[in-house]
Amino acid sequence: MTDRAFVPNEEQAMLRESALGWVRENAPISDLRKLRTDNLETGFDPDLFAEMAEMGWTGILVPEDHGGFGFGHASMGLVAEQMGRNLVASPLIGSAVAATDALALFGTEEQKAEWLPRLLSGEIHAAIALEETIAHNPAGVALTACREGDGWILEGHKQPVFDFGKAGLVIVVARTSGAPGDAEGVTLFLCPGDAGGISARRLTQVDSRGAWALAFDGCALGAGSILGEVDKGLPALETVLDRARAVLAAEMIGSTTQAFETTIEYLKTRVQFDQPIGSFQALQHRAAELLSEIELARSAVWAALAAIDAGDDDVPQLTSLAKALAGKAFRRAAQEMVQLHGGIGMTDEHDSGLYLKRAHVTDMTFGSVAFHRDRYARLAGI
Amino acid sequence: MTDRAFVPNEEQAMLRESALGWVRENAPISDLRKLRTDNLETGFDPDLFAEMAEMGWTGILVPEDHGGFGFGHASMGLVAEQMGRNLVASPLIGSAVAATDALALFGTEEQKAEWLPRLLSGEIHAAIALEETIAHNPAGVALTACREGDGWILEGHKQPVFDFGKAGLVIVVARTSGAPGDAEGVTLFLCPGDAGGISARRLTQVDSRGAWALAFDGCALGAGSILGEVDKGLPALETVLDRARAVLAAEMIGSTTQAFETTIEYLKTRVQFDQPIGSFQALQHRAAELLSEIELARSAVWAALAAIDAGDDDVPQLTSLAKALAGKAFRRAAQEMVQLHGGIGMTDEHDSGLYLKRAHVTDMTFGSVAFHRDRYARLAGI
Amino acid sequence: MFADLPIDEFRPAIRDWIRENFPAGLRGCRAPTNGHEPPVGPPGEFVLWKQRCADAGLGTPMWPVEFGGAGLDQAKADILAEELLEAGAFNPIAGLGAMMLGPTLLEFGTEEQKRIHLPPIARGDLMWCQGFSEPGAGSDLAALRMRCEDKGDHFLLNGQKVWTSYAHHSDWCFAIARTSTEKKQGGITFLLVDMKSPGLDVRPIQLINGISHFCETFFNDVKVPKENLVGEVNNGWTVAKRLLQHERTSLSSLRRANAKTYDLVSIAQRYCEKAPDGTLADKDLRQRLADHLLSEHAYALTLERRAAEEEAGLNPTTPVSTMKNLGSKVGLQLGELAVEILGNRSMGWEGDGYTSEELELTSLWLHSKCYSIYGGTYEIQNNITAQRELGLPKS
Amino acid sequence: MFADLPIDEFRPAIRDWIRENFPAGLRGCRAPTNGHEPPVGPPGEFVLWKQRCADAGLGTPMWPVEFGGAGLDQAKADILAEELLEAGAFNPIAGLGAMMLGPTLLEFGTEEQKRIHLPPIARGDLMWCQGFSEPGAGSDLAALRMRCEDKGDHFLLNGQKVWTSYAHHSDWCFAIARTSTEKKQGGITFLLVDMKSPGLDVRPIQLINGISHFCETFFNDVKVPKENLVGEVNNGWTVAKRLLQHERTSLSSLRRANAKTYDLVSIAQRYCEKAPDGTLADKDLRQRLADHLLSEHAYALTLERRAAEEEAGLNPTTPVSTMKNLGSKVGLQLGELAVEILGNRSMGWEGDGYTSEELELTSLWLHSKCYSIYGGTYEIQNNITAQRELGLPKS
Repeated sequence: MTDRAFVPNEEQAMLRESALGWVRENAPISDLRKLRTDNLETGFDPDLFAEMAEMGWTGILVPEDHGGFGFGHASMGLVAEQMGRNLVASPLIGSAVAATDALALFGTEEQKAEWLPRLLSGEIHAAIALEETIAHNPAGVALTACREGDGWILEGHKQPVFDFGKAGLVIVVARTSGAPGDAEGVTLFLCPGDAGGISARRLTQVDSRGAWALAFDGCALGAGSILGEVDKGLPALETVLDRARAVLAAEMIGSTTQAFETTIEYLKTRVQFDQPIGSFQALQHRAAELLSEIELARSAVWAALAAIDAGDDDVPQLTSLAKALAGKAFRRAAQEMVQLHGGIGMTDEHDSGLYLKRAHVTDMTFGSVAFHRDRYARLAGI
Repeated sequence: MTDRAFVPNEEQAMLRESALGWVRENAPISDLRKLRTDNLETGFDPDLFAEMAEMGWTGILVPEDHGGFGFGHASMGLVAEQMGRNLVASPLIGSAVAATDALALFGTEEQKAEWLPRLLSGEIHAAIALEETIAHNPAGVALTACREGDGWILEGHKQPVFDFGKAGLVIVVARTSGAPGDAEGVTLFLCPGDAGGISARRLTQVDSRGAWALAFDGCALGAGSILGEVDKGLPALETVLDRARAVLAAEMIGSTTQAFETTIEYLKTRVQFDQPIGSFQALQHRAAELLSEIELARSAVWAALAAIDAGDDDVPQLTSLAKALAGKAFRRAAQEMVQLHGGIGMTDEHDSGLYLKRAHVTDMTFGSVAFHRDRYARLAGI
Repeated sequence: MFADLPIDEFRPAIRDWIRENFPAGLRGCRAPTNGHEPPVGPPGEFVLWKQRCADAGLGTPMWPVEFGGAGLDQAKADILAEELLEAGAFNPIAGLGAMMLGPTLLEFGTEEQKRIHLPPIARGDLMWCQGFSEPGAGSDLAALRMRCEDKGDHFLLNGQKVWTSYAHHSDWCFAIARTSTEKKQGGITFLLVDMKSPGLDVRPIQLINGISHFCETFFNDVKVPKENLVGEVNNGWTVAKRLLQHERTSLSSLRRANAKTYDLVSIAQRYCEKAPDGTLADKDLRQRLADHLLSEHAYALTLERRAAEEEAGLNPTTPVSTMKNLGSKVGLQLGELAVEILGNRSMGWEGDGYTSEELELTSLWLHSKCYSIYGGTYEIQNNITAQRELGLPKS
Repeated sequence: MFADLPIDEFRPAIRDWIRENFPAGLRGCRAPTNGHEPPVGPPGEFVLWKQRCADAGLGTPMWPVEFGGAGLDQAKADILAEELLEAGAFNPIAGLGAMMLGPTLLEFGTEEQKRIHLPPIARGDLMWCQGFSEPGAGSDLAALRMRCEDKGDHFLLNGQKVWTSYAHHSDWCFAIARTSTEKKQGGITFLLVDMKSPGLDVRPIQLINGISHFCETFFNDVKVPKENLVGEVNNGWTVAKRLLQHERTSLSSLRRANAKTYDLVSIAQRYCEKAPDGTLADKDLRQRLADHLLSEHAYALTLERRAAEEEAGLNPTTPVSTMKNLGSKVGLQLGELAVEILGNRSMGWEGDGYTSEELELTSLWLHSKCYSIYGGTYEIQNNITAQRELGLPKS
């Protein structure tokens, strides 16, 4: 057995406890409700994110030689899981996982030196501009980057781009050759958040997070803005996405677990027909079946995170396994949360709806259940 | 509302009652157990089939001008449903539906005069030789028929062919041009059961029915053996198959209903933990959900049969709907029958296993759930 | 007039009537599923259509003519519904009064109650809401605690109702309250309450899709005249149960109307990538969409089958409780598939980053979650099917 | 010797031992999932392998050396299992004695019972069967009625057991019987019964796949010596419950071993039509097969996770009852998909019209239906999960 890190080591257990404590104390789910009304420019609470940076979470994946902790993805997953419990809105996955990994794995020394310390300190956060069409499809990128002199001009659209508001850095996935759908011709760009030629429209999303629609119209970037190799960006992108997918799946497991626990607690206390409704066998069996689905997803998520940290070959399989099962489990747990709470679960006042909406958005993000089931099947040779 | 014949008319109600009474009195499920040991040449009990013919069931679809009753497929479905209750083995669907319809719809006057009276009287029964590969695929036929002089030579394999034993007539689906998969080039042949050049191997099937593997090696047929048009047989075949599918689906509904009723009865009488197990809510809910699935299938089956008799355009959609839903419902009812009977349901002595095996074979016959879901989707334009 | 026609003349006659009376501007408009929603279509046309239907009694077709109906039997009412659908039209007289209270009053109400309350319902002039559920009495409705005291010439109501749909837009409320604590079901009384009564306070509840049509309704010393008692004191459970049957029936047909209106096939064809053979490229989604279409189609056929059985004077094979659950399952599936088809376009809450169709479908998805809760939860319906219809023993 | 090695030296040592001792002819043979099945592989090799394992105590690796085990801890036992799998080998000492009775006797048995009964189990010399279920006591095991009377120097058994696996091939039976009717669970006693006892009659039951490994066992004045009592009179329920825990654990890992052996991907690749891009042409089947692969993979990972948690001295997160149900679900899915993949080739019962692989898979499909019944039904496991693990109240 490769050590799948199914059991956190001492350092990780401490990190998990401190993250859980912080989330419970400082990031209640009411914060998400506030975001709906506060309409912040960032789409998340910058003070909260500053605290996360202070606690070092933005540095979990920054290599030690750039001042970070190099703790690995299992550790990041443990933090994300606790955040998921209270549906905490932050750019952690886009910035401290995807962008940080992209730079650490594929950046030049110069690029790392320029961006990693600022991401680490929380001075800036980064966003990923990838999606264009209705379905996740990394090779399908159509936004073009054409050479002009030493540099590049970007033209096209991106939507949704999460956490673009006030982002210091945007990693833009662009097409430098070929046609949408081609594996060749995809290139990653490092684009300052305030670059000219980008117009952004704020979207109001069901999960109350910050998302934007971007139009690139003559957006000019310098020669040094290429991350990795020109035209060869797709494998790098997939590597980065798998890391973000696995950590997002960990966040989803946290949300799922909280939705499940809240529901079980309600089943124990809500009385109908002179009995706690949790004593009804039909509900007991649904709870037992839901637990079994959650447990499968949990195993897959920790296996995927451990495989990333171990540099194993089966990261794509395990990541698709984890994201697909977490997507199914979260949707089902949220659906049961609404249903088993009955009328009250349908009200905005209750948290059920928040979990339901988040389940949908996280499932759609970085590939849905259907996307990952298909990808897993391909990798399995069928 | 077109009259979907959801409610049997007086004539049909009488037919149903008499069929139900006959099945209960004369065709108990123990007959099926006897077939497993008796190893009859026909694969079904010829005396029982003679009784069916005597009652006129073989003439339900024979046009009145050929001495039949021309009652239509809803009537045939009502009979098939009752047969399904006790898993009665007979060549009724292959012979009195598929072959009879094929002749009545596409036969020349000469062919009709030659075969219909004999099928009607029960003097002979007919079989359909269609399947060759592991999955139902009418256009995929590979068995070749080549012209030789006035006639044809057939070469190839068919498996499974139900009720071939002692069949007086076999309708053989052959390829007269093109390649397997082509819609053009399929031709139907009327082949006497004792034609030379056919070697047959009896198969022992899980559902204890009679099935054979046929090898055609220089099987010579005359010019008059063509049913319908050369090379244009596929639409005719599909028309015939849809009729057989709908009646088979009716038979499946009968089996499903019996499996369900037997299980509900057991739930009322079997005591565990000092209560009838039917009082456990988890089992109650599964029973309720199973009922709802059966009811959907039932509606689809009667709509399909009525559409056939009305000559409606949506027969293919409704037939695929009916066959897919009946397949799902029968499988699930049989599965629950085994599970809810517990240990006893796993024994050969109990009837559960007979329903389970029949559910599988009927689902695979004339296109499985997956086949018909795909066909329905295509017809719906997706 | 329509009531007297032989059934074979009825269909052409009603078809002609619809063609002559249904305003063209309303064609294809989604029917208001209850009377509280804002009028649809061009200004004035909805009101006109409502008037014409009311004049002919066709909004409540099976009610007696004297109370504003058309006196049709079930067979003719079904034909009317089919012809409306066929013509792209709809019944403009909706709401709980027409669907639930009316049939109940026809069975249990006094002559005076029918005379006073039915005609305004049949014309769509007065709107009704349902005061049944309470915070501690959801699925277990009979556990209700709202007190109803007999004060000689009137009843006095004190307590709280919840999930009162459109209470804030309603004129009247039919409610059940506790007149005796000795027996659970046998201590309940059914009343008609004027929503303008002093002491009655309504607060809308916002739902997970941001819309508020449910309310909390507070009763603080609300007086109800004696003539507003339906049935007898302590016998309201019988009345309420019958009313709930009407609710289940109407909910399952409404669900069907809804499913007919949102055409997932057309949405998928517009939004999804196609394979070279014209089928949807995403086979995983396609399989599930096909499964939904199968269920939806068979559900519609089951409604037809029940109607045919009723028409033939038979007991419908499929229980009402089964229909309610099938209907909600189809509706829930539709919602889930709609947002899945829209993918990245299904995350919108409001604003111009999304089309109004996209926002509507996303809202429908969230709203659909209540299908298996209101009108008796999915779990309650399954209990009814198992115990009442299949005869399985109570635990 | 293996027990004393530091854990990091254990793995290479055991790997070497397997390489040296596992007969090449047995490589890739399906492990007998219990000791009653006919030997596998070339003649003599299975017996040889069994002897070698028995000599090293590796068939019952966690048992003390004095009783025929190897004295390994859980971590080392897991490594042994992994290395066997890796080498295409298997544990030849299977059956209810090794998996269920042994661990139970180690906890509850007398020294003499351990001394007499454990070594023959550890060597695979004597086979045991389980006399628990009765015709009226399936899921409700404690409802059993087989009478056990104290006759001074022996007990006298009268009654009937059912579902006794391989009773017709067993040397001994561990059974529970009723010594008191005063309390349901508190009147049960656990005994070891010699199958050669006079008055004991065994009749095999044929299953739906035509195979008989279950029996009905009739006890007619069967005498059991006093020294064959395990635990105390009327305290057998405690012993039996612990034994059932061992059963659940071993069933869920067996299921996994089974799933590993039937490779649906390879079967699908051989039997199914391919699309031009190499994927399966039947996308409907492909989606469901993929779903199964996801479950199977995650189930295997969950077994790994539990092992890691146990190794770290933690309580496993996933309850045993959940594992049992997950295992049976994966096994049931596998059976259904196997016959669906085979399509027209999956209808065979026997004879040469079908390959032996086809017949075996069809038989497996039918046999798999018992996964969710035996070892505690699916429903019982769900009750345990809900009430014992999630703390939901009893009704």
